Amino acid sequence: MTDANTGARSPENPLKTKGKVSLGQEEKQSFAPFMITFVLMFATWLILSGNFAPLLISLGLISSLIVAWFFHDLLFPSLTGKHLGIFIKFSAYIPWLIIEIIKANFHLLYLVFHPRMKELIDPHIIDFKTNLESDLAVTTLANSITLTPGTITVTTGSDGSYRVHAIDKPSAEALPGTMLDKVADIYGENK
Amino acid sequence: MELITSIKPLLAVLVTLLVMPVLVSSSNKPNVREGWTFVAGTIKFLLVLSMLPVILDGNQIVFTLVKIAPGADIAFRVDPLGMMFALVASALYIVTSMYSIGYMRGLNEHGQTRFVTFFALAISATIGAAFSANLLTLYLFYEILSLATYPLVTHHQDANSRVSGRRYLTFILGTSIGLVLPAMIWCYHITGTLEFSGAGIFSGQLSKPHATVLLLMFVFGFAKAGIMPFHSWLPAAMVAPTPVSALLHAVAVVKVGVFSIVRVITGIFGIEFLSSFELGAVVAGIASVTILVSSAIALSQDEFKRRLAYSTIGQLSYIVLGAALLSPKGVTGGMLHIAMHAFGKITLFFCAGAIFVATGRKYLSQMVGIGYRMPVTMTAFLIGALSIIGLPPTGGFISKWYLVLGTLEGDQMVMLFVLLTSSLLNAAYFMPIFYRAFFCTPEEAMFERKVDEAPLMCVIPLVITALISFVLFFAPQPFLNLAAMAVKGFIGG
Amino acid sequence: MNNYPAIVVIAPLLGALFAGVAAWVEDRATYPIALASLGIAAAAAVNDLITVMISGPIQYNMAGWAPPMGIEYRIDGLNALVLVLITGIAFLNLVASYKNVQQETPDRSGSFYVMYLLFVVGLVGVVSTGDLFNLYVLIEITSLSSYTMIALGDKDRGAIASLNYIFIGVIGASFYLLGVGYIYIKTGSLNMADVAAMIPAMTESSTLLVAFILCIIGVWIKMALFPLHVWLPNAYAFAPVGFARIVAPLMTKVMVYVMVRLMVSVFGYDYIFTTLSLSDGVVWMGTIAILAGGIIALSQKNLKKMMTYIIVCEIGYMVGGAWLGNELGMTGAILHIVNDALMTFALFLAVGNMVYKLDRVDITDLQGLFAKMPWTMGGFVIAAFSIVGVPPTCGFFSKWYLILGAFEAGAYHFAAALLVSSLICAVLFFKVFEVCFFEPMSEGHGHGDDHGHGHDSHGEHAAVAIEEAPVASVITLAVVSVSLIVVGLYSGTIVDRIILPFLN
Amino acid sequence: MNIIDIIVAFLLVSGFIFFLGGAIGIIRMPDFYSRLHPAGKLDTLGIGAMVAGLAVYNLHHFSLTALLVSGKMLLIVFFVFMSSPTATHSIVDAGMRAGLRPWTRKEGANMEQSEPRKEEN
Amino acid sequence: MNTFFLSIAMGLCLLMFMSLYRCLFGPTVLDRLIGVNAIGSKTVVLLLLIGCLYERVDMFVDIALAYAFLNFVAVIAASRYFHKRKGLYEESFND
Amino acid sequence: MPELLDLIVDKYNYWLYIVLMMIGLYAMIGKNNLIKKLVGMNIFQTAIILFYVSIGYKKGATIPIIQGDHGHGAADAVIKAADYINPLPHVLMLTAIVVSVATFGVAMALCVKIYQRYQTLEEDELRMRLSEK
Amino acid sequence: MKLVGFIIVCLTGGLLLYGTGELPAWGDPNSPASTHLSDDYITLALEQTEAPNLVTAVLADYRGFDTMFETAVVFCAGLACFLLLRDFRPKKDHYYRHVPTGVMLHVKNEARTVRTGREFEDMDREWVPSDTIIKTVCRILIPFIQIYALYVVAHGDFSPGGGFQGGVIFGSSLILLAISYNLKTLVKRVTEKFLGVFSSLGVLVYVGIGAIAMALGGNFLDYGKYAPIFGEHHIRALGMLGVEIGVGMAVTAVMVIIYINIVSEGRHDEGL
Amino acid sequence: MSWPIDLVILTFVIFCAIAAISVRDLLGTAILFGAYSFMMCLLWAVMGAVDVAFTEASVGAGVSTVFFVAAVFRTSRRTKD
Repeated sequence: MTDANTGARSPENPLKTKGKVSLGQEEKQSFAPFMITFVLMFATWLILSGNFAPLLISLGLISSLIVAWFFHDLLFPSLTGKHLGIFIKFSAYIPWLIIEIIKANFHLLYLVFHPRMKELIDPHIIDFKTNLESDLAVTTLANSITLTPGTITVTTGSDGSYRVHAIDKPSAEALPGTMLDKVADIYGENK
Repeated sequence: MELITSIKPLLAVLVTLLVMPVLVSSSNKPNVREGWTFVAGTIKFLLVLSMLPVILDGNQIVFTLVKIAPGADIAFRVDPLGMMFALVASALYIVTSMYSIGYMRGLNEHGQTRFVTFFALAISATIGAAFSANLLTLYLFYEILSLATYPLVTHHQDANSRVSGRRYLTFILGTSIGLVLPAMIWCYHITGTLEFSGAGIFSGQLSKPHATVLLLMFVFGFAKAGIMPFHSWLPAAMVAPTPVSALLHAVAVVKVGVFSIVRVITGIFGIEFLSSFELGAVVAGIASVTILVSSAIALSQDEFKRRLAYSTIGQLSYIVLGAALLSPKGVTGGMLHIAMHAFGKITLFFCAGAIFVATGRKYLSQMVGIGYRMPVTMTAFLIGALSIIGLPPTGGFISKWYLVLGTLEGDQMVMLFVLLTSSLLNAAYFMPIFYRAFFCTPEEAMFERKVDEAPLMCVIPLVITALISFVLFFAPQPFLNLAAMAVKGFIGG
Repeated sequence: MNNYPAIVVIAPLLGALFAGVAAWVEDRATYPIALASLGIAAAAAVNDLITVMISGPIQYNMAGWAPPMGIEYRIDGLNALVLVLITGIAFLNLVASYKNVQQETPDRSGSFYVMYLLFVVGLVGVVSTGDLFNLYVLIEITSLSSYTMIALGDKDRGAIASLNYIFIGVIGASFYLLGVGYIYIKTGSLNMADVAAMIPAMTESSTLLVAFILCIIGVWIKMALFPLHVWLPNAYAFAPVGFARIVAPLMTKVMVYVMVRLMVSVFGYDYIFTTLSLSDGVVWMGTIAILAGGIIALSQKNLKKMMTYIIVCEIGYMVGGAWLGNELGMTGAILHIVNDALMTFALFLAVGNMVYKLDRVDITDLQGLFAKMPWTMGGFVIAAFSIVGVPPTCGFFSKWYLILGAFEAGAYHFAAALLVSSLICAVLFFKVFEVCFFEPMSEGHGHGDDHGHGHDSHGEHAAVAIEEAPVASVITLAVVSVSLIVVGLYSGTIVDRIILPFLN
Repeated sequence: MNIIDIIVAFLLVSGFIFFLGGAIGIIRMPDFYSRLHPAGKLDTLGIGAMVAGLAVYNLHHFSLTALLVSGKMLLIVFFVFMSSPTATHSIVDAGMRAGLRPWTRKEGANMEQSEPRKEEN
Repeated sequence: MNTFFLSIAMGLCLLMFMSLYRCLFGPTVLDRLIGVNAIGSKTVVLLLLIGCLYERVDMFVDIALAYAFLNFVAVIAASRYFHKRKGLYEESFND
Repeated sequence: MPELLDLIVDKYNYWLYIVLMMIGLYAMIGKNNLIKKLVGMNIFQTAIILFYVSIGYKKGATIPIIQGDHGHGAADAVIKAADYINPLPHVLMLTAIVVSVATFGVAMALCVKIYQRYQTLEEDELRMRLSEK
Repeated sequence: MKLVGFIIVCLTGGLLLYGTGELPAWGDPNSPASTHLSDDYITLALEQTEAPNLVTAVLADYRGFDTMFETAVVFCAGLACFLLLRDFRPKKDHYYRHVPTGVMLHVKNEARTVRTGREFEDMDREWVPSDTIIKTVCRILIPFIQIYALYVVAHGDFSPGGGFQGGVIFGSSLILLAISYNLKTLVKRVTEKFLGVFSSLGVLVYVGIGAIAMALGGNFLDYGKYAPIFGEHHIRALGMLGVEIGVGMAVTAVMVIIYINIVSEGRHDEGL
Repeated sequence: MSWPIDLVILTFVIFCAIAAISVRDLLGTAILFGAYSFMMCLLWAVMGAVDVAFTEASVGAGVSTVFFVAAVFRTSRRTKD
């Protein structure tokens, strides 16, 4: 009747995000994510709207309220004081990232326009493991990897393992490199 | 002539219609049901009768139910011809109802409620047809009658009646939809009216070929009249229980057919119009052929009711012939024959039914010597047969006399010959029955010499109708007057 | 302010929405809501009809904008008549179908009623509107709801029939939309009256011709004129009973209405019959449709299928009549819209009642039905006679006008086809009646010979117990059957008071 | 030809060149995975550059409204920078899970049609 | 400036054509997906360029934004298909 | 010849819409797979939308949103009809698009239903399955 | 069939080509379509309805009646998908996942033998772990998308967009949630009942605005009749806004309904 | 002014349409159909129909494609033509 299907299923949990916050803390802070979401939403509304008629402002407030009320747990499944720090550090990370991205793109342009492209490229799949834990950190690193030199994140595991497709050897060798340190630094996970 | 507006014609039509739900709801109490039938029939008859004096005074009763299109309303109009027909039909309905009680209960038939209900519907349609003021109304009731009689014809619900029912419908509906309807619409298209009028509705809008085609469409289209070659539904319909055959296939259905033809000839085309194109001869020719052929066929039929059926076909054509003679006397004769033949033929059918109820036999070859067993029935049979043949002292003689006069008046010796020949043939197929019923050797007789009549409810009606046939010879005045008035309306007026 | 023209449409729509909410909150409330909204709509429609008869066409501007800019509802005799018909039939059918719906879609009857109301909204809107594009939207709402309902029917084939219907229906609607586009590019307007005023000035235009052809072909596809009918039989035969009863009488008839509306109120007689002189060809198409529909119907073994082919046949009547090019033909066609809707409704009511008890309605399954369901069969018989064209049922009178029109136009082939189809229908129905009337006798009652010896003592057949459909259905059927006769008797009035004023 | 125009032209042309590289890369690259590199990266930067150029262009009639519109454009850029790598990742993951084998230099160009390898994780 | 925009736009159209090549002839479905994704990104820019040509760029930004987002959704959905269903090659799929 | 060229150039939008429409129509009738047919249906409907939008286009005009400070107070300025594209076809086509997507959704649902029942979407196979029964 | 298709295509194409020959040139400002009605709309709409977006003005006011039915069509489509596909029958097979170990259980019996809770979860047959990256990015993006969708709804009369577009975008954001997490997350968050009621309510808002105008003594949908309540100022624009909100509600709900029903074959358990 | 873009995109549209109905894989059809909608959206934008473009972008490119993929997910990718 009951057969255990131990097929190759990953042991991660899609429903529960892995906050380090316990249940009790969540209840205590449940108002803060809502407020922050609300403010963020309203700011977005103002940028989008560009119209400060009272009617539209009030509509904006209502809309922000609706979104924040129903979906604040999406934006901030768990909120800790660290978020502000993360935000600041992240802002500092972006310019570096952009420069990296531009570098990566010139590299790629060179490859693409090279007449003997197939001799230059040498696709690899490489695995490496990091000690990143939070989803945000994992995602940031993954997207950064995708955007920067010749590498695309294929999969990530929740334990911080990465599988990356690299277009050529130099790109592959550069991994995980400084980027990991920077990302870990942002999220305070560089143990 | 005055036109009197009165709701009576409508009531006369409706009374049996309205009683239908009552009949259905009292299906578990046969006596109550039959009682209602009689009540309705009587009321109907009285209503018709109450209009008689008005008509005899030379007036007509009109009533318009609804307006459909200009010149084609659903309207009633009681004139002498219609009156005559209605009188006959409503009177015979009472008699037949009585007869059917005897017959149906005697045979323990199933579905009696259905039977009486549709019977009532059929008689309503018949009266409606008789009182129609225009072709549209006539057609309406004609169709209702066709459909209402279908369950009666197929009453037995077996394979045989299924085949017959199919044939019945094919002929009746096929011709009415295929021929009468277009012909009617053609008329309306040309003239813009369908009202019956003595002078006809065409005033020179129709050329002779067109008129011929139209006339033939009508004559063949009213297939209930049994004009050959659209006659074969009638013998087939004899699978029905005898009361049905009696009332419907001797009186209501077939008479509606000929009545319609007479109406069309007199009311739509007009006698004068037809004479001017000499179209009477065409119809008369067809009718004569039917008369002769059907009489000849009747000679060879062994089944009682089938012989009567073929006889009916021939007799109906007399009426058509009478109308087609286009002479006053001929038309009078034709009209009278509607009544005379009705009383005569219904008697014959009653007799056939009574014999079936009493003995279960329906073939003539099985009826040798039956006169000893059922003397009353067979006496009535004799009177009916005489009436059909056209011998005094029966009503049939009067009508046939007028027909003969009509042929003389129109100087149509061929038709005279046809009439006489067919009378001989009539005699030839009726007289042997009577002869063998009474004058057979004891060895030949198939029955014991013991009087054992059918149930009383069967016998009384046939005695009544036989008597009426007899009486009509001496007192044909009511019908004669009506016919004469009608003719005056068609020709003189 | 006379808001009735809007109420006719809005009441069912509001009903649908309230029922839509109720379906999730309290399922039992949907049926009364649906019933009430349709009742209101029917009352408003009757009110419209009376107003039109007394004081002429009503004009109603949606949102208060005057016609060429806003959308206009213009109710004249024709609209009002068809509106009464639609709302009345929808209401009656809802009354009749309660049990059927419970039987067929037990777990989602609430949504069924919502869809039903939306369908009615579409039909009513199509009929009321005076705007060409609005018409398209409403046709689509009607179509969409009927696609769904049809797919809900037969478990095996409903979905396939519905998908086929979608393909063909979309082609039809799109052709219509394209035609409207061509009209728009030529006139710059979408209002029917506005367009009609501009058309006489551009009769030579090839664009207008194409617009006309596209519109008419689109409508023909939607109404299933003979060669374009392929979607109809399956779709209607496999629909659930509660819905088949309304879609079969109304959908095609409303499309005929659209055709008449386009012919009379948009393009105009002059353009169609004088400039283009298309009459002959189309009347021939009608003739072929009549004959083909009848003949295919004859070959069907399933009662529902047979009915659907009869619809195809009747469409031929109306198309042919409308295109005869004379007043009589048009009168006949319009009258037949009304009559045919009633007739088909009665037929499908009866068939629905049979389905309720029998499940399968192949003709051979119907044995002994007269004894089993006398009332249903009574209604069925009257409806059948009406289709055959037996007076005084209404079918006769529209046929009367159609044949008169055919005579006037000299289209004798069309008249002949009408008569032949009457005969075919007669054969068809008597085939059914025979089965219903005769068959039980073959089993066990031993009535093969004429004389009735050995019968039960009371002389009646007691063996077959009466098993009627739900009372509501039967009563509705009775009402509709009687109305067939009443409408027939009053067809003169309808023609004089409503149709002729509209045509002139 | 003021300075803004030059900046705009520069951004647009450079964006266009990135796009061009992306398009050529998509056509030229030997297999699915390597095609994703130009598609994922060059296009992202292309959008960034061009939208930024247009945002700057939009500012030449300076007003609050224009500023907000430019802000909206930057929102697009942000959005693309977030979504594009995710989409790329999603596609490459799909390829992996579906069992498409990557091209490697050793195995040559006929790899694409080889048997898909079952890839489980 | 308009001519410049127009020529850039035409150039983008040309690039779209190149991406379209992948779309039309991509050996696997995912290649087509790449092509569509590439077309989508160019379309965003093209929309804004058209806005500039009409000099109503404020109106076109909304569309571009919506567009970028919905393109993302579509691509995610299409690739998500392969997370649950195996078998990439065309016509090789049979259940 | 120049006239013909003019004819072609002036109305190329209309010619191409016809081509598109015929592609859709052909797919609807000629294709065997139900979903392919649906795609054809959508192409067909889009072609009509193209036609309508082409009607609305006006050379030298801008999009049908009145310029100005978000409309308020712009009523003072004179609005010239030639400056704006005809909004009516756009309105109609919005409706048409919505209708087409609704139809598309329903048709998709039906396809899923059919597949559940018959395990195929090919028309000929469906026909075979139906006739087997 | 192919041949038939080809013939029909040729015939139709020929017909259309024939009709096209006479059309005014593309973009001709003097064609009847661009002069007859459109001039009135362009010159009068802003003044009469106070909506700078002419399309919205015509859509929601002059031809608001059309749009109402358009919304009804959308509602109808949602209802159709529900009616056609929704499958209330209980599942025969159950799949469970042991949360700590990730082991999958497959129970073939109809009876529920495994109690779900902290240890075991209900799973789907085709369940695969959702992707962290996609999940996280979508999680962050979705609220922004939603506020954008609401912005589009609210600004229907100033800029392109309106209820329908906004509704679709909002709906897509919810669909994105379902795709990036899994369907159950969505269904748990936005229940079926809520969607059903919401879709009706959306259209009801639209029709209700029209019907109340009728009750206030105007024609159906005549927003001007609300002036006594909300004041003369921008009353028609306000009416349009209300209508757009209704459309947005209905469209959002319907898009989600259609998606859920199609992707899970009406069982509301598993999806893309 | 913008007619060259218009013409080019129209050509694309037709390419996409032909490809969408001739690809022998329904998922491919879905994707190409998405591309077709992108093109259409551009076309509307070029012709100044912003609202239509917006709708097409949201419906054709987004929701429609998702529905399509969902339907293909629940049925099959197989097609004979």
